[in-house]
Amino acid sequence: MSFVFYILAALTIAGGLAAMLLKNTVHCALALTVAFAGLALLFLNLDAQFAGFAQILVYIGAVAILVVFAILLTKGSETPKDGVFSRSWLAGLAIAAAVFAVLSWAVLQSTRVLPHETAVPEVTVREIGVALVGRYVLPLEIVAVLLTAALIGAVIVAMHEKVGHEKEEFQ
Amino acid sequence: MLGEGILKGMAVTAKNFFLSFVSAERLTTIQYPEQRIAPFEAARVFPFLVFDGADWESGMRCVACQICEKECPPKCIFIEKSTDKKPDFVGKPQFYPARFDIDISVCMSCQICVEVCPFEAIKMDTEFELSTDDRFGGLLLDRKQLAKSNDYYHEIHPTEASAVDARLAAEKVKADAKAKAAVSAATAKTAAIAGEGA
Amino acid sequence: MTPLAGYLLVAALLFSIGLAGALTRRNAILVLIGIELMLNAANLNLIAFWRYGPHPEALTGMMFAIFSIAVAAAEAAVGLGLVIQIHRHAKTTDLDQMNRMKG
Amino acid sequence: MFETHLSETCDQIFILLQHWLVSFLPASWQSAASVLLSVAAIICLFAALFALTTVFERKGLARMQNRIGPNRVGPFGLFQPIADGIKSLTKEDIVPSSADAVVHFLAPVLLVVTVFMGFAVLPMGRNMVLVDLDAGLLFYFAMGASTELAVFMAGWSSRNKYSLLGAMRAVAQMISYEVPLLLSSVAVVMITGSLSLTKIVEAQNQYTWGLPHWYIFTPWGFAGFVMYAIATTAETNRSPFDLPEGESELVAGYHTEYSGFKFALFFLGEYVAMFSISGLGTTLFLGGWSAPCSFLTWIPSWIWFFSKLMLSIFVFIWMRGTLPRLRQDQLMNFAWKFVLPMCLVNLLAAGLWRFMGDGWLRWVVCSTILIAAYAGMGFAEMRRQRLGPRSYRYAE
Repeated sequence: MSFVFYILAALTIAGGLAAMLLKNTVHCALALTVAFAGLALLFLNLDAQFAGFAQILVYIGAVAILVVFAILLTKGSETPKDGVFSRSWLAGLAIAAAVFAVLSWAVLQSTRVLPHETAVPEVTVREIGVALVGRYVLPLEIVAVLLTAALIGAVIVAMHEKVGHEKEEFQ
Repeated sequence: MLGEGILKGMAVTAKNFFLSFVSAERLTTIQYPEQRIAPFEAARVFPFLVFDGADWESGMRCVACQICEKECPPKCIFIEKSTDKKPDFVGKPQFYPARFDIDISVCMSCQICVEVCPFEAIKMDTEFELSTDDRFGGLLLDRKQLAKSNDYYHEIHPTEASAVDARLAAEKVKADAKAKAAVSAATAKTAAIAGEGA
Repeated sequence: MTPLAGYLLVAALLFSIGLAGALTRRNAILVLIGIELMLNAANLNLIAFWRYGPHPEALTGMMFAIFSIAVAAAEAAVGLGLVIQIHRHAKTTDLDQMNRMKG
Repeated sequence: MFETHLSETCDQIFILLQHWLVSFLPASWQSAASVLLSVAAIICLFAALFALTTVFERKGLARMQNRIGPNRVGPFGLFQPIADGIKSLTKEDIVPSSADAVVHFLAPVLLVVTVFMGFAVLPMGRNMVLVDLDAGLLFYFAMGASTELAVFMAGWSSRNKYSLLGAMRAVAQMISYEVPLLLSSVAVVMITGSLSLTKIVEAQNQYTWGLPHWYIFTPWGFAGFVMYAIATTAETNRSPFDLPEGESELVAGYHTEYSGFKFALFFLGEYVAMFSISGLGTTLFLGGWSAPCSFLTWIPSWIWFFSKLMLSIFVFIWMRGTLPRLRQDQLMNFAWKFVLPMCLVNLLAAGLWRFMGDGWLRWVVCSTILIAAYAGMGFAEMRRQRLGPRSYRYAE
């Protein structure tokens, strides 16, 4: 366990906690990007260069921006008067705590069988690319179809129903 | 073809770019404090007071009638009438301004004071470098600062000044003739009285 | 504690934070943020298992993570599109007030 | 023999200098010190280049408009950036009272940091690259994507409608044009077979009949370069895509509420982003540090890199001096309905080029596909009056 790991883990957890606890929604989104950046650095710390950069590109460059756009479009940055947590917050917290307890218990129980420090795997981007179009070509194609479907679906869902509105206004 | 206009426009700017190094007449810039262009004759900035002759105090055309003070839209003119009189250009005794101030930080260069002045005493100047570090005192011009000679007026607005001079001269001739007539009438009268008396 | 256990614990903590957020926040967008955090925690698990697993050259965990990133991006796009549409319809993103299915 | 040695020394002079300087330190510090030295050199170099470019841009724009430009401070106005720097350093740093002070402070810092990070993977000469990452191009784009967040933070934290509108415009524009930017670069990656920027340059550093194998001299490379240039102009918010800071409607866009040094940081960020993205374009399409003819290889490689970079900057300035600003809908239509389809067609052409082998046939096929796509799409767009000549209703 290196010093770098502790710093990155603290950064990620702090970002995640802030994203879930802060009152202002935009601050939550910005804290979320901190968590994403921490995760990307953890990926790099795990010698997964490609996944780390893809994480930054997709999450910080696209998902975080999408989230802040959605917040501004829904006027979500105004803090509601009756608190930011739902009525059943206690149950949610209890469930989350239970999940964490179970997961950490499982991890700590299996420490003996978990492998120790191993050699750094030498994986080039080229190998990832070859694997993507070789062994994993079917999932790749399915993801492509999924992304296309999601693209069209998101456009249709978020599109303004222009025709309907005009009709309403005429009547 | 799409993108044709962009290429044409780029060619124009490229031509400007290279030719501006070759031919100096393409450059439109005047390097202001060192190079200047002569002000246009019709240019007008702030008003000044015209005086005739050499001495500004005795030659001042203003008779302190206060029309300009009343007409001034932003009320930037302050006039104090004198208690004594001095002769004007035709020799008629007139009041003169004991105080004549224009606050050029208020003046809006509308030229109404010039339009309404019946004595051709206030005219528009072309001087524009009036900035000062004292924005209260420095921009309030008194009558000494405002007084400029008729020669200066000729220099900046030659056509207008000649027309004004011609009118004033005509007026003076008329006044002289009137005075002469009055004098001759008076002498005739006295002569008649004397004759009657005799 | 082995390095892998450390990563797994961080992932578990992040997952629980995301879950707690998704279950307790009122704002629909923040619920989506919580779900994103959970997905990311899973990604961290996959990458950690790939790094410390017996066959890193097979790239299984890495591929899982990459596909998961792509799917999560699609999920975020559709989910946020839905939230925007709901806000347009119900004028709120508060999940406690979205308690009827009638439009 | 001596001459080759001399040119070799000139080529590697910065590397040799770095090794010489580092050799004074104890062995355990040497690797860290050499990295720090390179980072400091990059930051100083591009900050100085930024200062010079501001004055050259003003002078160049002036010449394009038949003016003289700044010529008062120092000989030919060359000290103008120093005067500007002193001015912005001594200005009061104003933070609006309702602004989000922390985010407002972090935004310019984040912008400058992410923008400078991109230089880490750019090869600026033979062996002159800070880190030769295997996924260098991906790293570059990851850093480029992070600048959007800085722009959003700046706009949102200012609590000013102009800032927010400018930021939203900037972010929407940068996301839209990131797609063609990535797709035009993907063509290069497809041909080279590597995401490493040094490998991309090495693939172009070959000569046939004295002419280089730069990707711009291939049909798909030329089309890709044009698309890349359009996308970079939008990505760096330069005219004619400078809507985010369109001063006629938005005061100054997302940096309306910034003054003094923070504004200078935004200004620096904008220019350094321009340098870095021009450097990437040079690396991808213009052969990076390779010489344009085989008999010119004796000139040091870094001179070639920086002359190509400055040439790209000049084209940026030239476009700024020529083209009027687009409207928001024109900008978006252009990105999604013209540039993106062209990039996809270009990917197809690049794939054909890769698999058709040597010979004249691939030149004919690729050129035909690209020209047909360009002409067809251009004709369709102009027919729909989206991109055609303007009709003025009230003017004339």
